[in-house]
Amino acid sequence: VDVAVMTPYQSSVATNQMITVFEDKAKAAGWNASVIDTRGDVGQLASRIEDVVAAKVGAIVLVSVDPKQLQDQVNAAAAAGIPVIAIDGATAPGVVLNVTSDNFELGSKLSEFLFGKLGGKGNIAKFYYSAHPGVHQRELALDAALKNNPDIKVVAEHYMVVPGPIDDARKVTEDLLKAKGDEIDAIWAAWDEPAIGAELAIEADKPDSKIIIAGIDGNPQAVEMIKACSHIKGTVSQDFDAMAGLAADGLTKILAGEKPEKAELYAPAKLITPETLGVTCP
Amino acid sequence: MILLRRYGTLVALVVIVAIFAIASPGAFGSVANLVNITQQMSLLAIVAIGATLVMVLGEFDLSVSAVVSWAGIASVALFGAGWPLALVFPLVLLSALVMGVVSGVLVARFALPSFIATLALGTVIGGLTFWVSNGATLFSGIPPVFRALGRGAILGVPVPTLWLAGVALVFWLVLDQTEFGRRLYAIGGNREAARLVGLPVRRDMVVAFALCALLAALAGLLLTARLGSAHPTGGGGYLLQAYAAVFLGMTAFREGEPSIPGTLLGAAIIAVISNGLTILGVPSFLQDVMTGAIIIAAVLIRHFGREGD
Amino acid sequence: MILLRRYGTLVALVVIVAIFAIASPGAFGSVANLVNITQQMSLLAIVAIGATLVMVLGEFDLSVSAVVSWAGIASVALFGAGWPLALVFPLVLLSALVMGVVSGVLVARFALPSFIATLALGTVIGGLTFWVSNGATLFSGIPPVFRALGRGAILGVPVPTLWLAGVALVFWLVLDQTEFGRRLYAIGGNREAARLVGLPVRRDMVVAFALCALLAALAGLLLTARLGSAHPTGGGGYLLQAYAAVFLGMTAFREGEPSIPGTLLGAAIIAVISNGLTILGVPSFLQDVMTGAIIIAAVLIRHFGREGD
Amino acid sequence: MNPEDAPFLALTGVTKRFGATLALDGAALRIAAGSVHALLGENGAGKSTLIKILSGVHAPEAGMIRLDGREAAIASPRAAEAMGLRFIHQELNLVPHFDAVANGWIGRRHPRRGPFIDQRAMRARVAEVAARIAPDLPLDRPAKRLTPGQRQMAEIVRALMEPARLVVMDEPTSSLSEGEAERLHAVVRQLAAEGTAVLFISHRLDEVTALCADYTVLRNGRTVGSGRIADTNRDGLVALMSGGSDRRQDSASGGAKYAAPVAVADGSAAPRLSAEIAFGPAGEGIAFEAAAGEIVGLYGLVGSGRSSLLKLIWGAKPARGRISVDGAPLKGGIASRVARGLAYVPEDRRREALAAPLSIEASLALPHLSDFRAARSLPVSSRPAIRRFAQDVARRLRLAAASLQASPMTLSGGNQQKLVFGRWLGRRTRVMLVDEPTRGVDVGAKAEIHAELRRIAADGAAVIVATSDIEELIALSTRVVVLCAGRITADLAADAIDRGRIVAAAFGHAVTDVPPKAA
Ligand SMILES: Nc1ncnc2c1ncn2[C@@H]1O[C@H](COP(=O)(O)OP(=O)(O)OP(=O)(O)O)[C@@H](O)[C@H]1O
Ligand SMILES: Nc1ncnc2c1ncn2[C@@H]1O[C@H](COP(=O)(O)OP(=O)(O)OP(=O)(O)O)[C@@H](O)[C@H]1O
Ligand SMILES: O[C@@H]1[C@@H](O)[C@@H](O)CO[C@H]1O
Ligand SMILES: [Mg+2]
Ligand SMILES: [Mg+2]
Repeated sequence: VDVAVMTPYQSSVATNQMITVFEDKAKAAGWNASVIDTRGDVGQLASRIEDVVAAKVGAIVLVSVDPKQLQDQVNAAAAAGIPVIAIDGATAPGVVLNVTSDNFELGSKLSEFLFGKLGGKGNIAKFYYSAHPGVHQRELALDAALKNNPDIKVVAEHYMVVPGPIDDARKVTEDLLKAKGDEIDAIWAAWDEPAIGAELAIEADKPDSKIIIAGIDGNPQAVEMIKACSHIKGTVSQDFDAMAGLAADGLTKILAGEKPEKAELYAPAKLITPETLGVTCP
Repeated sequence: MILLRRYGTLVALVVIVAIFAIASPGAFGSVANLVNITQQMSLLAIVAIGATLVMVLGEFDLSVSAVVSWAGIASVALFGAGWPLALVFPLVLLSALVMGVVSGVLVARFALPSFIATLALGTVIGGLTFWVSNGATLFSGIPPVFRALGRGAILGVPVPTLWLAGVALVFWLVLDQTEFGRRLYAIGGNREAARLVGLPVRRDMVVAFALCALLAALAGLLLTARLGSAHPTGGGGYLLQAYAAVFLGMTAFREGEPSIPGTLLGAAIIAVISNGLTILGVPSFLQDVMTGAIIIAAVLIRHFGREGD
Repeated sequence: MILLRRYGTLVALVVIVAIFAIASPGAFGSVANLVNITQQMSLLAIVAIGATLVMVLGEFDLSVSAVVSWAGIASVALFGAGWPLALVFPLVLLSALVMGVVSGVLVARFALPSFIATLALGTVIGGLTFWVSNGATLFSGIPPVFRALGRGAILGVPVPTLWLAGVALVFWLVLDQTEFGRRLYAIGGNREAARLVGLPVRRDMVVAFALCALLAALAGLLLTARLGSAHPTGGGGYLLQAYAAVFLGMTAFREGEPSIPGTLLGAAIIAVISNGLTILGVPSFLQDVMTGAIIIAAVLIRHFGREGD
Repeated sequence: MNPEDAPFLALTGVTKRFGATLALDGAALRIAAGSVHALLGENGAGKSTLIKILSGVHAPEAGMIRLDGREAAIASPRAAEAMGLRFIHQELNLVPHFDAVANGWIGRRHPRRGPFIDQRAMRARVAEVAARIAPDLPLDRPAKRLTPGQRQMAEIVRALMEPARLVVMDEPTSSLSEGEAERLHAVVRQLAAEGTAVLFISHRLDEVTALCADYTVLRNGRTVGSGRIADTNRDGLVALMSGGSDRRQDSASGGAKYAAPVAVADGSAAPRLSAEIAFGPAGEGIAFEAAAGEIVGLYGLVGSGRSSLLKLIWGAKPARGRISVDGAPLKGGIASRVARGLAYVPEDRRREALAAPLSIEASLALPHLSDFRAARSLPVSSRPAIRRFAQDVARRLRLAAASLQASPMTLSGGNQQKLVFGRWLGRRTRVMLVDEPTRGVDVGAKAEIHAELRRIAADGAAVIVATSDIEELIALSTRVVVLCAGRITADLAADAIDRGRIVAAAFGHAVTDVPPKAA
C-alpha cells in the first residue's frame, strides 16, 4: 500500500520525530510510505493532497497540521475512498482518526510546573507561536493558568520566528537579559526549540542567573541540557513513539476495513525533569 | 534548432509533461489531473502576473507575499466581525491598492530601491497582519458564497482556473495592446529616455505597483476561499515562486522581457513539476533536487539552441 | 544637508542608536549591549558580504540561505560519523565552493539569469540537506573545539565579531584595493565594456559566486557552532535580510554601488533595530511595523538631503 | 608607405550575418604600418561590424585576418588586446560609476604597492595622457556625470594609455567640436609618426581628407574601393560610398555655404520661443529668443552648456526663470511641452532615447502614442497605424533596418540616430530642439535630416540645433549662438556667420563688433 505522509513542518523537531517513527512502523507493516513536506506552506499542502488523491494512494497521513485548514482536499480524499488520518492534528470531517497529545493539557502541565517552581509568584517571559493550531492551544492553557495565579506576571513575550526558532530565541533572550535580566524569573517556551535558544543565551551571557526555563516536546537536545543541569528544568514530553505507534495500528485496522474504536486517541504526556532523569543539580 | 532557440522554455514544458505522462499515464496524464494543474497554478500565476508588471519596469515588489497573507487575514477578520462579502471583497482589494501605491510612490517619487522599499513595506504589512490575527490561523465566519469564489467548477473548469484565465487575458491585453503597457516597457527599458519623451513615468510606475498589490490581494482572497481559513504567513511561499515564474517566462521568448504568456509558462512549469513528482511518489527531498535540476535544464535547453550565435 | 546627502544612511544609523540609547540608557546604551549587537549581526553580515560580491556584478545569489543550512547539516553529519574538525571544516567549505562554481558557471558561461539559476540550485541544495539530515535537527557529536569557534570572547570581543572583522577587512581590501575588485565593479557597471577591453569576465564571475557560497558556508558553520545544533532550514532567515543589508548599504554612499562598508552599515541597522526594539519591550507585531518604517525612513533621509539637486 | 606591399594588417573575405542581415559580405581591409587609414561608408555599410570582428567581439562566418603577414586568430577581445590592438568603439563603453582614472585602467595591469593597487600612480599616468589630448577633462567625475564629449575624451585617453600597434577609432570626433577635434588630430599624427597605425572612421569628410593618408570604402558589407586619399577628393569618396548613381547630395559641399533664412511662415508678433533663465556657473542667467522659421545653431566647446540649455527649455531639468512659446509661458513638464508642439532630440541616443524592449516602430511612436489609437477614446494602440507611421519615417530618412519589429539595438549607429530624429516627423511642430542631430550620420542622410529641419522651420517652427560639427552649423543655421562656459559669447545673424569668429567665440573671445560679411 502506498501511504502518503504529508506535513508542512517536517523540519520541526517534534514533527520530524513522529514522521521518523511512523516510517519505521510503516516499513514493518509492509507499506510504502513517502514523505511530502511543503516547507511551511499550507496552501501548497492542499495541492499536494490533490496530487496524491489523483495518484490514488492507499492512505494519507497528515502530520502536525489541522485538517480543517485543508477541508476540501480531505473531503476529496474521503470521496475517493482514501482514508485520511492525522497525527498531532485535529479531528475533522473526513478524518478517520487523529492521534495526538492533548495540546491544551501540555500547556497546562508546563504552566503548572513552572508556576510551582516559582512558588506561585514571579515574572515570566513567554515564547509562543500562535500560527500552529496545536501550539496555540498551549498558549490558551497558559492564559487559563495565569488567571488562577494572579501573582505570576508576563513581563515579556515574543512571537517566534519559524524556521530558525533556536537562533531567534537566542538573540531575543540576549536582548531580554540586557533589558530585564533581573526581572525575569522564568521562561515559558511553547516548545523546546525556543527553550534551547534561551538556554544558549543565558549560558553565554549570564551563567549564574537564577532564571529557569521549561518547554514542551521532550526534544532530545533539551533533555540533554536538563541532564547537564542547565537552566532548562523541565520539558513536557510528548510520546511520539506512542503516537506514531497508535497511528500505525489504527491505520492497519482501517486498511483492513475496520473502524477505529475512537476518532481521537491521546498519547500520554509526561514531565521530564532532572529528578526524573536521576540527576541532582546544585 | 530554431525551435529550441526561439521557444526553448516552451519546448521544455512540453517535454516535461510528456515524460510525466509516459511515467504515469493514468494519474498524471488524465484530463482531470491536467485540469487540476491549471487550478493548482492559478493563485501563484495571479501573483506572478502582478510581479510581471513590476518586473517590466525593471523593479521588484517583495511585499507580494505579505499582501497575500494580509488579504486572507483581513477578509476573515472582517467576516468574523460580521461584515458582508459585498463590502469585504472590495475593501480588502482597496487596502492592497493603497499598499501598492505606497510602494510605488516610495520607488517612483522618492527613488528608493524597490528591493528595500517593498521588503520594508512587506515587513510593516506582516506586522499589521499579525496584529489583526493575533498570529493565529483564522477560520470562523467565512460565508459559503465567499468560499465558492475559490473552489468548485463551472462547466468542468475549476473556478480558480477561471479567475486565472480572466486575469491573464486582461493583463495580457493591458501589457501588449494598450498605451500603458507600451509605456511600462519603455520605462523599464530606459527610464531616462521615457522621461525625456514626456511619458508620465512616476504615475505609470505607481499604477504598476498598485496593480501588482491588487493581484496579490486577489490571490490572497482566493487562497482563503480555497482553504476556508487564513494563515498569517500563508502567502510566504509565493514570493520566490512568483519571481521564479516571471524569470522562467523571460527565458521563454526571444527578447528576454517579462511577458504574461511567459509568466504563465513559468508558473505552469513549476506547477507541473510539483504535481508530477508528487504523483510519481517521489519523496520531498528528492523532489527538491529534481525540481531544481529540471528548472535548470529547462532554461539551459534554450542555450543549446542558441549555440553558435 | 551635504552630510545628509552624502552619508544619509550612516546618519540614520547614528540617529537610531541615539534614540534607543536615550530611551533605554542602561540596557541598550551599555557597552556590553553594543558589543553584543556586533555579535548578533556577525553571521548575517558575513552572508551579506558574500552577497555583496555577487551584487557588485549586478547579479543575485539566492542560494545563500540553502548553503548556510547545508554547511550546518553537513558538518554535524560528518562529526556524527566521527570525522575530525580538521577535515570537516575545510571539506564543508570546499563543498560550498563547488556549489558556488556551479552557480557561477551557469550564470557566466551559460547565461542563465542568476535569479533563476541560483534559486534552482538552492532548491537542489535544500533537497540534499534534507536528505542528509532526514529533515531533522542534528546536534550530537559536535566537538567542543568546534563550538568554541562560534562563541565566547577573546579579550572581551565576542568570537563571531572577530570572524566578522576578519572577513570584512579581507573583502574590503579585495573589493577596494585589488585588480580583481576593480574588475568586479567594471563587470557590474558595464559588462559589455568589460568584455570589450578583454577582462576575464566569466572567470571573475565564477570566482565571485564561489566566494559568496564560501562565505555563506562559513556563516553556516559558525551558526552551528554558536547554537550547538544544525537545522535543515536554519539558514532560511538570511536570504532576504542579507540582500536588505546590501541594498541598505548601497543607499549609503554617493554612487549607489554595493560596498563592504555599506553592507556592514546595512547589517548594523538591521541588528540595532531588532535589538533595540526587543530591549524596549515592543511587542512582536509592532516590532515588524516599526522595523519596516524605520528602514524606509533611514533610506528616505538621504533623499531629503538630496532635494534640489 | 604603399598599403600594397607587406601590409601590417590585412583582413580578407570577411563575412558576417545577423539573422537575415548580411552585415559583411567578403569585406577586405589592408592597413600599412604607421599609417592613418580611413574606413568609410554609409550608415549600415558594415564599418563597426568589421571593427568588432577585428577586436574579437564577433566571430566572422568566413574570412581571414593576417597580422605581419601571418594568419592571426582573434577569438576574443583579450586576444586582440594582447596583439597590441586598441579600440574606441562607436558606442562608448565606459563603466558609468568609474571616473576617468578608473576607466583608463580597466583591463590593464594596475600599478601596485605590495598586493594592492596604487591609486596615486594610476591617477598620475592618466593625468599625463589626458594632458596631451583633453586637458580640461575632469578626472574624478564618474563617467555617468560627464557630457558625451567628455566621455568621448575619456575613452580616447583610455585607448592611449599604453603603446599600441594599431588604434582603431570608430567615429571619435562625432561629439567633439573644432578645437577638441584638432587636438585629437594632432595626437593621431603623432601616433603615426611614432609608428602606430590608426584606423579612423568618420562621416566628417573634411577631417578625413585632412588627416588620413589611405582609405577603404565599404558599401553593403563589401569593399568597393581603397587607395590613397591624395589620389581622390571629397566628391570621389562620396560617389564611392553611395555607389555613384545615388542622387543624394552632400549638404556640406558645394552650393551656397550659407543657407538663406527661411521665409517666416506666420507673422505672429511674439517670438516663437523666448527664454530667460538662470544659467551659467554663477547662475547669472541667459536670455534667448528664436523666431518662427529660424534655424538657430548653438555652438560651443565640450561642456559649454549647449545640451544643458536645451534640457532646461525642454523641461528635463528644473529651470528658474521664464520660458514662453508665442508669448504664453510654458508650464508643467515634458508632456505638456509635447502637447504644445515642442519636440526634442537628445544628444546621447543610447542613454537618453532608446529602450531595448520596444521595437523600432514602437520606439518611433513613443512620444505621441495617443495619435495611434485603434479607437479615439480607448488607449489601445493600433498596430497598423503605428506601422504606417514607421514605414513613412523609414522611407523619408532611408532608415536601414532588417525589420521594423526588431529592437533598435540592432541598428547601426547612424540609423539609430535617424530613428530618434524620425520620432518627431509628420506632426505639427512649433519649436524643435535638436542636440547633435547628425551625430554619426552619413553624408547622404545628413542632407536628408538637414532638409527635414529646413522644412520644419519653413512650416513655421523655431528650430534650435546644438551641434559640434562646424560644417553642419554653417550649412544649416540662419543664426548662430555661441556658448562658452554657460555664457553667450556671440550671436551672429546670417551675414555675420563666419568660421573664424565662431571658433574664437567658442574659446571665450567676445565677438563684439560684427562687421557684415563680404559676399
Ligand atoms: N547586433 C546586431 N544584430 C542585428 N543586426 C546588426 C547587429 N549589428 C549590426 N547589425 C546590422 O549590420 C549592418 C551593419 O552595421 P554596422 O553597425 O557595422 O554599420 P556601420 O557601417 O558601422 O554604420 P554607422 O555608420 O551607422 O555606424 C546594419 O544593417 C545593422 O543593422
Ligand atoms: N544651468 C547650467 N549652467 C551652467 N553650467 C551648467 C548648467 N547645467 C549644467 N552645467 C554644467 O555645464 C556643463 C555643460 O554640459 P553640456 O552637456 O550642457 O555641454 P555641451 O556643450 O552640450 O557639451 P558636449 O559637447 O560635451 O555635449 C556640464 O559640465 C554641466 O555640469
Ligand atoms: O507539536 C509540535 C510542537 O511540539 C513543536 O515542536 C512544533 O511542531 C508541532 O508539530
Ligand atoms: Mg558604426
Ligand atoms: Mg552636448
